[in-house]
Amino acid sequence: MPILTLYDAVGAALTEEMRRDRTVMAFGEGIATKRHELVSEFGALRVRNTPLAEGIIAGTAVGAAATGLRPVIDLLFAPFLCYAMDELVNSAGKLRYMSGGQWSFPLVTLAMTGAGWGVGAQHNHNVEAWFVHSPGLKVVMPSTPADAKGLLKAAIRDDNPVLFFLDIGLLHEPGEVPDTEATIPLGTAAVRREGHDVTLVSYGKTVHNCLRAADELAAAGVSAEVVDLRSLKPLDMPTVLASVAKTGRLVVVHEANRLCGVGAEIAAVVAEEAFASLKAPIARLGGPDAPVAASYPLEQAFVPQAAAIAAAAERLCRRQYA
Amino acid sequence: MPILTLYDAVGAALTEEMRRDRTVMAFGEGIATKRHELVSEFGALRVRNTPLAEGIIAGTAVGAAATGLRPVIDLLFAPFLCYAMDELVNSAGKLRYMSGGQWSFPLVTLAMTGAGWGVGAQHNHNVEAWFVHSPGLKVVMPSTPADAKGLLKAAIRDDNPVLFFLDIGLLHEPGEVPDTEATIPLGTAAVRREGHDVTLVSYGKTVHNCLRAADELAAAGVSAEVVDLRSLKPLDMPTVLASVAKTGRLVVVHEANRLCGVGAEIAAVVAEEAFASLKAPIARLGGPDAPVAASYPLEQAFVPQAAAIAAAAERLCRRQYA
Amino acid sequence: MAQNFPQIDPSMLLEQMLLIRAYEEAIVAGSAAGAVPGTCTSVGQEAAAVGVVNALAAEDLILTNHRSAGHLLARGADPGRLLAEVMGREGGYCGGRSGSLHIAVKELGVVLTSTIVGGELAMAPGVALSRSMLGLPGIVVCFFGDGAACEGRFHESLNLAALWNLPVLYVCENNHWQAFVHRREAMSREHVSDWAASYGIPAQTIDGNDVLAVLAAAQTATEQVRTSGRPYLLEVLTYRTRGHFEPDDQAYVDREELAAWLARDPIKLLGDRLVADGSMTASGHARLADKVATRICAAHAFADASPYPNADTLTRDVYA
Amino acid sequence: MAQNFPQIDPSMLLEQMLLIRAYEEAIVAGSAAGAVPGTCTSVGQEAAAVGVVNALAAEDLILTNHRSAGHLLARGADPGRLLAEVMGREGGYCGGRSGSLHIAVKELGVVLTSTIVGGELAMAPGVALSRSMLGLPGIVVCFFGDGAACEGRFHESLNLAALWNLPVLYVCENNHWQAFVHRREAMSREHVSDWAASYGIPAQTIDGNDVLAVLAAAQTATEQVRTSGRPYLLEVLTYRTRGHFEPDDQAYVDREELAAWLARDPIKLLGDRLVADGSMTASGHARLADKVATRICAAHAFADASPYPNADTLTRDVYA
Ligand SMILES: Cc1ncc(C[n+]2csc(CCOP(=O)(O)OP(=O)(O)O)c2C)c(N)n1
Ligand SMILES: Cc1ncc(C[n+]2csc(CCOP(=O)(O)OP(=O)(O)O)c2C)c(N)n1
Ligand SMILES: [Mg+2]
Ligand SMILES: [Mg+2]
Repeated sequence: MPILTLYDAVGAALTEEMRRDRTVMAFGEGIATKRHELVSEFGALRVRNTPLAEGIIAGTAVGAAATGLRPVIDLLFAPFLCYAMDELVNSAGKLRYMSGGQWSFPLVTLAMTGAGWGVGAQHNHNVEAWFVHSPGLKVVMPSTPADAKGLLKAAIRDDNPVLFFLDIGLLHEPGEVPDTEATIPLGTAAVRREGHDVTLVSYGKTVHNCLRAADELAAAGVSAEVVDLRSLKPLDMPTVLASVAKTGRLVVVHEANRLCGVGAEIAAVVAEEAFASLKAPIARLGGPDAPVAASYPLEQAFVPQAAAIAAAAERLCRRQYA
Repeated sequence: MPILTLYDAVGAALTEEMRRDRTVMAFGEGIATKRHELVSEFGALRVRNTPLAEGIIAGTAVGAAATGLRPVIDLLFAPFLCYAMDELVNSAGKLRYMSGGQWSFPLVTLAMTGAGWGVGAQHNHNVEAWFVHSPGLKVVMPSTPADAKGLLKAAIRDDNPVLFFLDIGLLHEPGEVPDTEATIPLGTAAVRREGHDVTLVSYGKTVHNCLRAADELAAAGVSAEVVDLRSLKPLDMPTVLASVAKTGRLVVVHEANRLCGVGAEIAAVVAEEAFASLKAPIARLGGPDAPVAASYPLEQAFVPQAAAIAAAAERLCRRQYA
Repeated sequence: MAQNFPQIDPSMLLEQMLLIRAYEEAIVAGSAAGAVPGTCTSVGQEAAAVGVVNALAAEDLILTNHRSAGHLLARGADPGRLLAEVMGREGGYCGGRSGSLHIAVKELGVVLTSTIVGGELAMAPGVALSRSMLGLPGIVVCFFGDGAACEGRFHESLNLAALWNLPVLYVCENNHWQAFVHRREAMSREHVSDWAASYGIPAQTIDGNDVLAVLAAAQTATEQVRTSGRPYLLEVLTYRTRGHFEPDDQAYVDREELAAWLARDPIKLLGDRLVADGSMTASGHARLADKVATRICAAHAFADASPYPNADTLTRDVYA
Repeated sequence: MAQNFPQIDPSMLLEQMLLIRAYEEAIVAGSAAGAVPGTCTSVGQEAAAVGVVNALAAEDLILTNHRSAGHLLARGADPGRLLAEVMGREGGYCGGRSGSLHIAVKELGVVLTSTIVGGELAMAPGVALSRSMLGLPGIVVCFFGDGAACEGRFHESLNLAALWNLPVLYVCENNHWQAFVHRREAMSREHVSDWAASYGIPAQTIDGNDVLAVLAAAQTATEQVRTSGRPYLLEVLTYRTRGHFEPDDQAYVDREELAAWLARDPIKLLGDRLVADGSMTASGHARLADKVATRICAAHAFADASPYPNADTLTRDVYA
């Protein structure tokens, strides 16, 4: 299989889908410059640079999606979504429902997120939970180049608005990517490693921290299962619940702020639906209630690292709970 | 004690704080028209109507707060916050931290939220969890006129940006309001009713549904404790945990969408920190993953009502869990 | 440049304005009685809606906002299904999900409606973009208020439409009010059309209470958008003669300003003119009013008979 | 109207521009070597920053954006503390929390900085409002790019400042680029100053590579804001001669356009002029360059010696 970075896997998905379907187009602040090969293949009308105005980029995508196109927009960094919230939340997320189902909004919004570039909280702020909380939107965040490609292809074909987050820290990591038509259905988690003592659930770059933690745990005699959510909405709770039913212990991990994050949702569902199988408290590791500093050591300290994950998991496994 | 509606309690708090502190001012789309008595007392410079542009209203408040004023802005309905997200989240919430503590942002943003007016999802969308998730912001949502007054006074005096949500369904409900200088510290929950079998935690209008549910439960022989959070950030988890330590059972209730809502956060903390005292799964009632319809029966069906709350609580109390 | 626009019978325009007025007054009455939810009525602004909409072709698409009854009725919407929508009934155009504030009617080309002020302006370029990318006929008309022109989206929308050559006719219904704020308190300039020039977009400000003037200007404007494929802005000066949202005591409204505009009521203006120039008799006028009243009566009957949505449809149509 | 502005020694302006250039080049070199994070440099735009900032009084307040090194250094910021900030060190002006993109320096009146394009424009009216409500002296200067002028906030900001009579000097550094997009692809008009007129705000577009022209225009502009208490917009035409963010190969940049602007490098322009008119010798010029190089050396030493923040301060200063 070809080896691509996550960034290039996104390009491959865009290329394939634009070939497949002439209604797919892409626009954003610099996408025609940075992905010039798309302009070469599909022309300057289907791949466009835009003015620096996230709101109208998103609004234009919403209007276009309702009336026959499948726009993919690049809003660059997740905090810039703040300028497009009305279009994404109030229009794309609601107008299908409020019109009694008259419209659908097949559009994909790309945004980079998370630590890895050392430029501070106005570029690095994981806001994916906002969109999970808001109705009518789907939310995806891959942890590998192959998933990025397969999920983006599925997102482009989906008739709903999809927020597609790219973890900055993974953007230039290479990985095997199928050059086939393989799509990955939104809403399916992947079990990255099987285990029976404790379940580690995560998404994005912290999946890899969980895998490293699982290695450390294995060395300490603890068998950890690692679940990569991939889609945050729809959320594949059956896979999580099945894993917890087996292990009886859960550690939820993400980089986003802990308070009201996706981890809270998962913990809450498990505390409701898998209570009887829980042998220990649910541990939750996430960013503190703080913006992210630019300074490298602080940026890194913000992210749950393998050692902390392993320690939390071991605590759940070693201690006896009444 | 005087009897005021929640709307008028807000007016009373504004009046008292503007008298106390000449740096407090208020502006928004129509606040000078709708609260004309404030203009009469404090003049047209301190109480202003604005252009119809939420972003610049919030941005202006942020700039003014950093440099000596204490603005209170009225952004009308919660979904309109979408136009002010950058100013609230990226500026007010982050620039103190990112500047190494050089600035503080004492500003209060008022927004109405929730069911009660039958005008649909672009006016009725409970987004308070977004701001709990975002760093550097405080979030308040009172359930009584007295709390609205005391909390708003505290919010105006607080040196941090505070999102202050007014539940539309409660806006015109009257209640006793002290005419004294009483402030209520942000971050203190109130135990509205004591009980020992199950804890019902909520905020805003669904507190009253919980109280009604507690009545129904009492009739069925179940003693429910009702905790009104009042502040969503800081969140008074010690009060919640103390209650769960006593009852061993928890039902979390809110009108906001269930996914990644404040209820998820509470359930997750309890599942982590009070695991040993839990006798039953944590039940969570919240809005479905749907926009709110304008149609009255659908608007009502969206909100967790007393009967559903009582049923959930009773289930936890009656069933045996391994 | 003289154009040959289709002849439109002025009495039809009068009938449409009467229908809109009667519809809004039925809502006002129903809402005072507690039987109908409050709405943002278009009373006083009927000529703006009727003049513009009658200049459109069947394939043209409309985006509108919270004050949309005039646009919808002029486009041929059924008052019964509209009223049912306002009342939150299953028989409404959006199954009662919208209520009055975001009614869209796909079958009439009323494509997207947002009650977030500025929402319609944000979506309009995209609707025009799909026309141009897919080679579909029709131009896009976006109605918005003077308040919406204060939102930055207005500018972003004009800039993009100008830059990308999008066939959008922007129609600003400058009705002097932005809810409870007078436009004087909110706009540093008198006219919204002034801004169009700063994007190289042609624009015109016209008397919005003279339906024939609006129609003529809109015919010229739509023709220009159609042939140039580029945006145009029409500012229609009118007045919101009722409150922002029913009920509203209008205590904050300047009595003289209101009286001056009431004296130029668009329905009265056209009615007087048609009677004066002999093209309509007083009894012909009365017959139109009767016809309209009958339709509104039927509309009420339809809406009243339409059931509320069933609670088990609460989450229908969230996702495609 | 002739004004008596304080005399400013052009060689001081040259020295400031040299300092900015040397500082940016040190960052470029450090960043190529992997020792310093990348930044948005102001190379080529030094005259804009130096000309405007030298027209300000001590009590004036500045808001700026991601491309702020020129503004900060012209205002007297210590290059060592700036570099330490860029390198994420505790000794930086913001304790390393900001990095290069949002540096604020309260002690110099650089009050609020946002790397969200448009953020500075949104906050500027509020800073001016607090001046006017509290009776404090000083005007507010808000630097922003041509890209920021495409965000709706630009318009909302101008409208409010005009409406509320706020003493804001808006300074648009039109450097032809909005990251990887040329302004031609993003703006339906040539000049940002055209928009000011549509708010009744006086404006001027000037050659931004001639520091004396910028200074003169800025002195007139600040004076006008100070006496009128109302906004003014100065558009400073210049060019981003390096990439958007280091490193950047500029493969997308038109070679001829770049070459034309490089030929008008602001430092060369002023240096040549001062030598030509005899007010500076070549060796005097070289001495300035040496002095500046020494300061940058010291700055590097300071920044290198400054420790990284301790991880236990991760949540310091989130809340007041
Ligand atoms: C973003 C947003 N802000 C505020 C409101 C509340 N609101 C609804 S209509 C309205 C006035 C709109 O004024 P204008 O655009 O002139 O339209 P008009 O009502 O006069 O027809 C306001 C403030 C809203 N719906 N959306
Ligand atoms: C809201 C927002 N969108 C996009 C960006 C990414 N970005 C950073 S600087 C920049 C270009 C800004 O152009 P301009 O305002 O002209 O300033 P310049 O960089 O030319 O000085 C972009 C797109 C951002 N920081 N904020
Ligand atoms: Mg209006
Ligand atoms: Mg620029």
